[in-house]
Amino acid sequence: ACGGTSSSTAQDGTVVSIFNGTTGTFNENFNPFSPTALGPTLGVIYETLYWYNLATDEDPTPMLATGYEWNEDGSELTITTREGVKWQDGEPFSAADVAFTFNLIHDTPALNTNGTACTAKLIDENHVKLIFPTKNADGTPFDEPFKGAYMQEGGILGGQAIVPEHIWKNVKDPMNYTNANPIGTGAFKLSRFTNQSYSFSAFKDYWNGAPKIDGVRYIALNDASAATSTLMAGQVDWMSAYIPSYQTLLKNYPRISAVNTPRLTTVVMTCSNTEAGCKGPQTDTAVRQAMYYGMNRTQLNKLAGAGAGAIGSPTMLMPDRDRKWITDKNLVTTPETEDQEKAKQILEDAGWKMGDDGYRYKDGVKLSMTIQTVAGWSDYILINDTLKQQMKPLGIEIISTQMAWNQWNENEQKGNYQLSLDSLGLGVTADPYYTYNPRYSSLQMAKVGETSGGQNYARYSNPKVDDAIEAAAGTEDEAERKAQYAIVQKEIANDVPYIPVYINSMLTEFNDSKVTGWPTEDNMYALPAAWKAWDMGIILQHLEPKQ
Amino acid sequence: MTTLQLKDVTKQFDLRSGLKTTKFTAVSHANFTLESGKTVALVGQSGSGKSTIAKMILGLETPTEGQILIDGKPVDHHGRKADHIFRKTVQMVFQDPYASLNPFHTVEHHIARPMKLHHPGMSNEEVHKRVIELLDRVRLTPGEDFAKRLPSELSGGQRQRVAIARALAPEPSILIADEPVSALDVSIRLGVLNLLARLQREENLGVLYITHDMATARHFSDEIMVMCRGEIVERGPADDVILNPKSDYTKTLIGAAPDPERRLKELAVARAAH
Amino acid sequence: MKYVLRKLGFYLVALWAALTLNFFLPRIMPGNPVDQMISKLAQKGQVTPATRHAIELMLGSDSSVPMWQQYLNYFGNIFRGDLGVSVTYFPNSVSSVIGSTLPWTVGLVGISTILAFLIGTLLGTLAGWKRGSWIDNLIPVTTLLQSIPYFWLALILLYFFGLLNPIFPLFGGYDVWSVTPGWSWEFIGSVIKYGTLPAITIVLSSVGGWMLGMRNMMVATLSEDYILTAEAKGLSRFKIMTSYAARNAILPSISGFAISLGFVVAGSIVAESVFSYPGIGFALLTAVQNNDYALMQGIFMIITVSVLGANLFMDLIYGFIDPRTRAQG
Amino acid sequence: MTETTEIKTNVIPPVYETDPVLEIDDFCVEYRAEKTVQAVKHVNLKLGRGEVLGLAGESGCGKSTLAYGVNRLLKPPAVITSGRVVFNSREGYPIDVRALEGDDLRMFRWEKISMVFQGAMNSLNPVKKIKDQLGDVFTTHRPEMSKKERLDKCGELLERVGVDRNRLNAYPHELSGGMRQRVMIAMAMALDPQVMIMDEPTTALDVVVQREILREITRLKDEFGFAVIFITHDLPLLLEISDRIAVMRKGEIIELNDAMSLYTNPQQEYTAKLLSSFPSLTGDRGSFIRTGSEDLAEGASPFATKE
Amino acid sequence: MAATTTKAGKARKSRADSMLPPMTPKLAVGLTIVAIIAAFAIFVPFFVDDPNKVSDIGMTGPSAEHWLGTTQTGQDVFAQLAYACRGSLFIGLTVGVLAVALSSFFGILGAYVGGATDEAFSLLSNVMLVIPGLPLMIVIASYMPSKSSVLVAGVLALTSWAGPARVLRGYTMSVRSRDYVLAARVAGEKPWRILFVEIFPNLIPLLASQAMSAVIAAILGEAGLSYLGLGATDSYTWGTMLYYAQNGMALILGAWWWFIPPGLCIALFGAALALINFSVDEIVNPKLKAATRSQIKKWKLEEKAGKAKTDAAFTPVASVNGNVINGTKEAVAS
Ligand SMILES: Nc1ncnc2c1ncn2[C@@H]1O[C@H](COP(=O)(O)OP(=O)(O)OP(=O)(O)O)[C@@H](O)[C@H]1O
Ligand SMILES: Nc1ncnc2c1ncn2[C@@H]1O[C@H](COP(=O)(O)OP(=O)(O)OP(=O)(O)O)[C@@H](O)[C@H]1O
Ligand SMILES: [Mg+2]
Ligand SMILES: [Mg+2]
Repeated sequence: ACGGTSSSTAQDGTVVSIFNGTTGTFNENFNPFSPTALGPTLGVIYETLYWYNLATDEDPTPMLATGYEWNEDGSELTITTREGVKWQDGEPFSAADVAFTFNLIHDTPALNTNGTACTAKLIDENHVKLIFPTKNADGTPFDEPFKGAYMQEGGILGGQAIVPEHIWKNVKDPMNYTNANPIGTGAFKLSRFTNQSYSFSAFKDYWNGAPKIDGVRYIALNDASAATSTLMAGQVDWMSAYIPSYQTLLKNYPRISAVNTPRLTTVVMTCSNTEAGCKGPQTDTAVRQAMYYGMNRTQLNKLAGAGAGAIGSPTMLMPDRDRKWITDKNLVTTPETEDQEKAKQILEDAGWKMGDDGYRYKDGVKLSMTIQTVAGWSDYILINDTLKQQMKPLGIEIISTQMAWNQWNENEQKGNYQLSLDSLGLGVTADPYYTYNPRYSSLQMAKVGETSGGQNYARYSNPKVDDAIEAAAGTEDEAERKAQYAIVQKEIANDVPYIPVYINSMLTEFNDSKVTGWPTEDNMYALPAAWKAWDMGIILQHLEPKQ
Repeated sequence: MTTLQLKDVTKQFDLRSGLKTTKFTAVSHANFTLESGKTVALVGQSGSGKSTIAKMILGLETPTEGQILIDGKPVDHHGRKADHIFRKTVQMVFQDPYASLNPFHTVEHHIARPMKLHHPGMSNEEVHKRVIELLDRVRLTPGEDFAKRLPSELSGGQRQRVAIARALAPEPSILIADEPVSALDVSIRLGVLNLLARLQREENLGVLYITHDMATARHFSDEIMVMCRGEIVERGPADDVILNPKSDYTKTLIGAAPDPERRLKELAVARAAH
Repeated sequence: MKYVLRKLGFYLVALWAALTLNFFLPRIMPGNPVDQMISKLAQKGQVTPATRHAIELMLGSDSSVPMWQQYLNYFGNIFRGDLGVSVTYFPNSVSSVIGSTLPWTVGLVGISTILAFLIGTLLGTLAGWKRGSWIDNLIPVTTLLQSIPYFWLALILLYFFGLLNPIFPLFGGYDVWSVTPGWSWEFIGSVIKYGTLPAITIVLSSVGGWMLGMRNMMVATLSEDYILTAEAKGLSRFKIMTSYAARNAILPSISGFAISLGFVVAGSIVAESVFSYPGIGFALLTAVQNNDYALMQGIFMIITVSVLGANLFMDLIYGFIDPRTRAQG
Repeated sequence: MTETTEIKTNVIPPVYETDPVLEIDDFCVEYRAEKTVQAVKHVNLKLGRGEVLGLAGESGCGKSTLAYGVNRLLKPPAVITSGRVVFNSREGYPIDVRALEGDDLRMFRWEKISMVFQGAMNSLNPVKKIKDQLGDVFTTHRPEMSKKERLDKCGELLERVGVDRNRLNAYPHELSGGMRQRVMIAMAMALDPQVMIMDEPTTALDVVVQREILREITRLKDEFGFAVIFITHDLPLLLEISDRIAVMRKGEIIELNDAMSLYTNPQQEYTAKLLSSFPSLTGDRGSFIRTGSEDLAEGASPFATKE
Repeated sequence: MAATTTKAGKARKSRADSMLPPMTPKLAVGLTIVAIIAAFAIFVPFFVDDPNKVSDIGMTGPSAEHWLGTTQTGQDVFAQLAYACRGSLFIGLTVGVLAVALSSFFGILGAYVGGATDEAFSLLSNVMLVIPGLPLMIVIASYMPSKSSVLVAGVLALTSWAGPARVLRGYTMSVRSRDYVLAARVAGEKPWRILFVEIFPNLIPLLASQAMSAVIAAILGEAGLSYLGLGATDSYTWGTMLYYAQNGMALILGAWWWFIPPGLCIALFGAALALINFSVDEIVNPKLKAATRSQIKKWKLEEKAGKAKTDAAFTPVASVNGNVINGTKEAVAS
């Protein structure tokens, strides 16, 4: 019914229009080292050595590299680069570019957002060796003995864009460089930039064969609602935004399809550690356990997640993708409905006695906690409101508050909260290390009132977990790592510093009428979110104009 | 017996024109004395400084120079008590009866307030009785009926009578009347002036009658002062000033005032000539 | 002289107060840009203590400088025209962000404000002139329009005329698919087409105020004696209406108009938000959401300066449009 | 004042009965506000050529209403409920003023009857230059005039009333009250009208200025021969300048007589009262008034009448 | 004639009466709408369900059970609207009271006391006036960790008092120099009494009008803030309802019953207050009293009737009136 303006014109060929969640206007920044770079910089323009598909548990796909090998003690990583790759300006790509990139990061700490610690040594045209320091610069040994840099593998292979030496060696201030004419190895080359839209044209000499569509255009919109309108009007072909009652929409607009890839676990984050300065009943493990068992996740999913969420795991991994990493069968999924008796028993045993007002007390302290979320996040507010109703029969009082994103975020970082509804982000690769290390390692923890670079906002500290994470990081052996992760899983499933609710839906909408080849539920060859770095480059290569 | 004396009183205003500020002398070295029982008229053209003198007497403007003495003592508006006594002694009737009554208050309020202020001991009934008395005195009868009215329900002449009653409420001995009739209709003017004259006689009031109407000034006052550009250029008994003006300015003023008799004479002359 | 000094003093104090407020407000707001950026990155991938360090280095945010020092630097920078670097659009400077968004806002909201003023004043003139006629009865209608939340009206119009009947485009400042920005007719035409619906909405919701103000002034003016004189002189009705009544009645509207022109920059936030218009209002909103102090301050400053400038301009020209005030300087 | 001229012209009584320039018959005006007010009741009046007719009576008696009604300047809620106004043009044909509509009416105004309104400050548009306000009389009524002619004529008019020609470029607020009033008079004379209505032209001015203006009016009237209806509540003033005086009360003309007879021999008690409200400056009646009853005058007030 | 004054015996207007606007259709409509909405806000929340109660039916249109349908989480829109009326009116009234209090304080007091206080106050209000409201509101609002409606009202009041204060100041200055105030001073009244008893009542119509404008502005301002996601979080208001509706893409998905009512309520309420304000304006400035169309028609008819009557009574004047123009020409030619 609603044709709208055609989203491409004949002279441009088939151009796919994308809304990648960027709101407001665009500002030119294609610097792959910059955290504020525009989305397609990573994946569409620049590429990594390997690509990790977070939608599945496949092995990484070789991109600019074709092989890598660790030395004995994990202090050197030798990478074989791909032959026949061309930069978008026609210059040939070689291992020298890789070496240059890693040395640039090493020499410019401000670029080092991945925390990579290596220097690079060029071996030949196609080989480069990354060397990790095993001692301090002055020759003294590290405080902790060096156990191998295996856990940097993901960041190095799958998280670092490789830049051309012949251009970047002339960049004086790589930190503040906006890179207006980006030259990468990706399948699309920037053709035009304006504040409201920028577009790419296909790079015919792309190493994996020229893309089949002619171009890509990113457009700026202010919010999901505006984006939905444009999707309905046929002006946007690919976007990731939650559309309430999207099933109805799909029915009315047959050319639109959607896939749901739940990957972000919604959790009740707790400030759990009294030693770090946390205060409140949630510092008692029993309380967290009672909440874990007491919540009815089916109801929550139905009400707040429109039933599109997936059931999570007490291990915080994705039951569908990460099954192989979960040793204990009992820890694969969370309970779907509440087990009130068990929850009550846990509380009783821990000394929380029911008071006259229907809430529990221990040493005169009421079992009452405040849960925070961001004003306007309607599904989260709904979860909090529903949780309040679900916890009431257990004798737990939940007070729900809403605030600005800034405040909410600062509270989490500084530990100024009791409970906070949030979600756990994606790791660099599917390896559980990237889930456990930032969230559960006490190295990533700061005292209440302080911030650390890490994300252990629960201020969880457990020596067993710390040791296991460290041990896992120090080995390339998958079985050994699995054993270590089992320890972590047992501990965190018991302590529940992050109480899993469900895995939130991640909805991506496509316009099927123009191009084909989008990921589907059956063929999740990449994570389809329009904002996902690296994956978007892969998806664009898969698209074909519809005849 | 009260005397109010102005000693060498001068008032200057700052005038701004463009970027410059200039001093403008509205009243310059005014000297005169007011006594109870006497009416003094202050006449002069618009803008000659008459109202400014009135305002200075009442403390609504501060003299730039000179002193205002009451019974020989300088007036002090700062001390609460001194000010209070002064307010009881000197009262004012304003030019425009339409502007001098608050549209939100009844006649009774207007008269009762000054009474209560100056006789704090009076009971409400006493005050009310006095209000009615005063209204009777200014011939607003029946007083009970007028007391309840709002200013909007009164005619100009009636308003001015209320204003006079208000001024009389604290039983002052000096009354400043700043053009009390110029906003009133011709036919009511005399009524109000006569009332003032009667009160002056009966209550032994000292009245400063400010006006630019030479004729009424002559007929209603014992003495006339003529002002021109801030200065008092002539003074003397009423009839003397009008019939035998000394200063040029007074002459001009008298010459300009309409006088049918003069026309009559002219017509007669013309007819005779014809 | 005193008057001029006082006026000047007022503008200086107002400017200082606004700039000071501008300095402190963002600083007492929760969160800081570094945390902000980290949390955003965390959604995309791994974040380590090194990340924080890298970002701190990158933003050069050093919290150890004492407040008063920052305050002084802030004024120093402003006078040098250096508004700092935007965190949201790093490494773009605030000036460049403002530079790229301001023209859109000034274009859209400025033109709509002018249109609303012209239409409202015209209608008000007619309504006041023909009191009690149908056009006078338009006033309650425009009042209703004025009481409608702007965004609500905009969204409804957008739904009907953008989505259901695609007469107007749904978003943006111009046709991003087929038009290249530049001084071409094609581009200008596209900008006009894209600006029409937002402009209509702004005009609809603000025309009532002008109309009512003008109408009331007209009514008051029409009872002035000089109107009667003009009528007695036998001047044509049109001449009386325009060169006597409206000429005088418009004076208060004009000063209101100058001030509302000053608020053009500030008044556009909601409009731009609804229409995804690439203007400065939305940049401000983004800045607030991202704790982008520098950008926030920059935009706030632009707004304040434009409001002050409009007031100053008004003070200066009022003497020309109303000769009576000229005498007082 | 040049007394001789003033006296000379007024010696022969004007011929208002035989050759009236303006005839008003049975003129009635009502204000249809919340309560209907009969502001003018059955007024009959003839104005002779070159005559000065004084219209006296206190505030609110309907003087202005009558004047505006004659020139068809009344606004709602005023309704002319009856009456005829005939203007006998110098050119020799009568005009039924009430039958005029649209352009005819506009052409009639100022061309035949011009007006000077009460407050000069308010009669001049504060934001237009004097020359524009004088000039638009000509642009309307003499469209064929060139710009230069117009400017010349305006200058001449100003000089005629004793205001310097270079004041053409001034704004009203830059002139004194007296000067503004003169500008208004100049404007009223611009088209050489046959009747000039002056509605309290001197009330806001002080006596000295007032005297000058009156002198000016008399002089110009003598020179150009227009008839004047002079409205004021200041009877002594009227007595000085007018040929005949009409006294109005509550919308009716209760007495109409030549100035001298009216002064010396008022027929109506009300006229007598009005006259006595103005104590004579040089006369001898002051002491009488001062001791007289203050209720006398008050009783005459229209406000004091019982409903 | 002589209608200006009434004497005793006639029904007298009481003091309060003279402050009440005369009942006009505009005023009647305005008062009715305000009364209905106020009654709705006060009473209906007692009778409806919990507006937060979710159910599985999702976004459904109006039905007997849900008069205004449901939101996407199955919450009853009618119940929400009732609470929202309450919330919005609360904010509106609070802002009205606060803004009037602030503007009175800075406007009236400054003008009355004069001198340095006046200078300072008017400088402050002038500065507040040029500091743009909405951005300031956004900045302040985003500073507040969790926003209660009291707080939102406070922010709105803080950014809205300066304009009215300036108007009040001008008006107070003029009242202050009126004769009756001087007369009170001459009588020896205390300054505060002069302020409250003599001056203040004269400002009431103006204050009433300003308060109503402040309420409209507050409700619109709150809606704007909420739309930007910066509104109150502790209660329903029309603004937050619209925000959630917009978040839930109500309009795009055709759920007009969720999107239209709150906006309509705002518009109606605002328009109703504006209608009342018209009537208050007519007290403050009687010149603005509107003439209705029918009155004008009536007047024209009467004018015609008057003329017809005269035409019948007098023999017509011989000349054709076209002669006037000829006459003019002749006059010019000669
Ligand atoms: N507050 C003021 N500031 C500046 N000038 C003033 C002020 N008050 C009065 N004047 C000037 O002082 C002069 C005298 O004014 P005043 O009011 O005393 O005159 P007046 O004799 O009462 O005139 P009128 O008969 O018109 O009432 C005038 O020129 C007036 O402009
Ligand atoms: N618009 C109006 N509505 C109702 N009554 C009116 C209106 N205008 C005038 N009147 C009444 O008509 C009567 C005559 O008014 P008019 O202005 O003609 O009096 P006037 O003799 O010119 O008085 P003044 O000397 O004060 O100018 C008055 O009683 C007045 O109250
Ligand atoms: Mg005076
Ligand atoms: Mg009159």
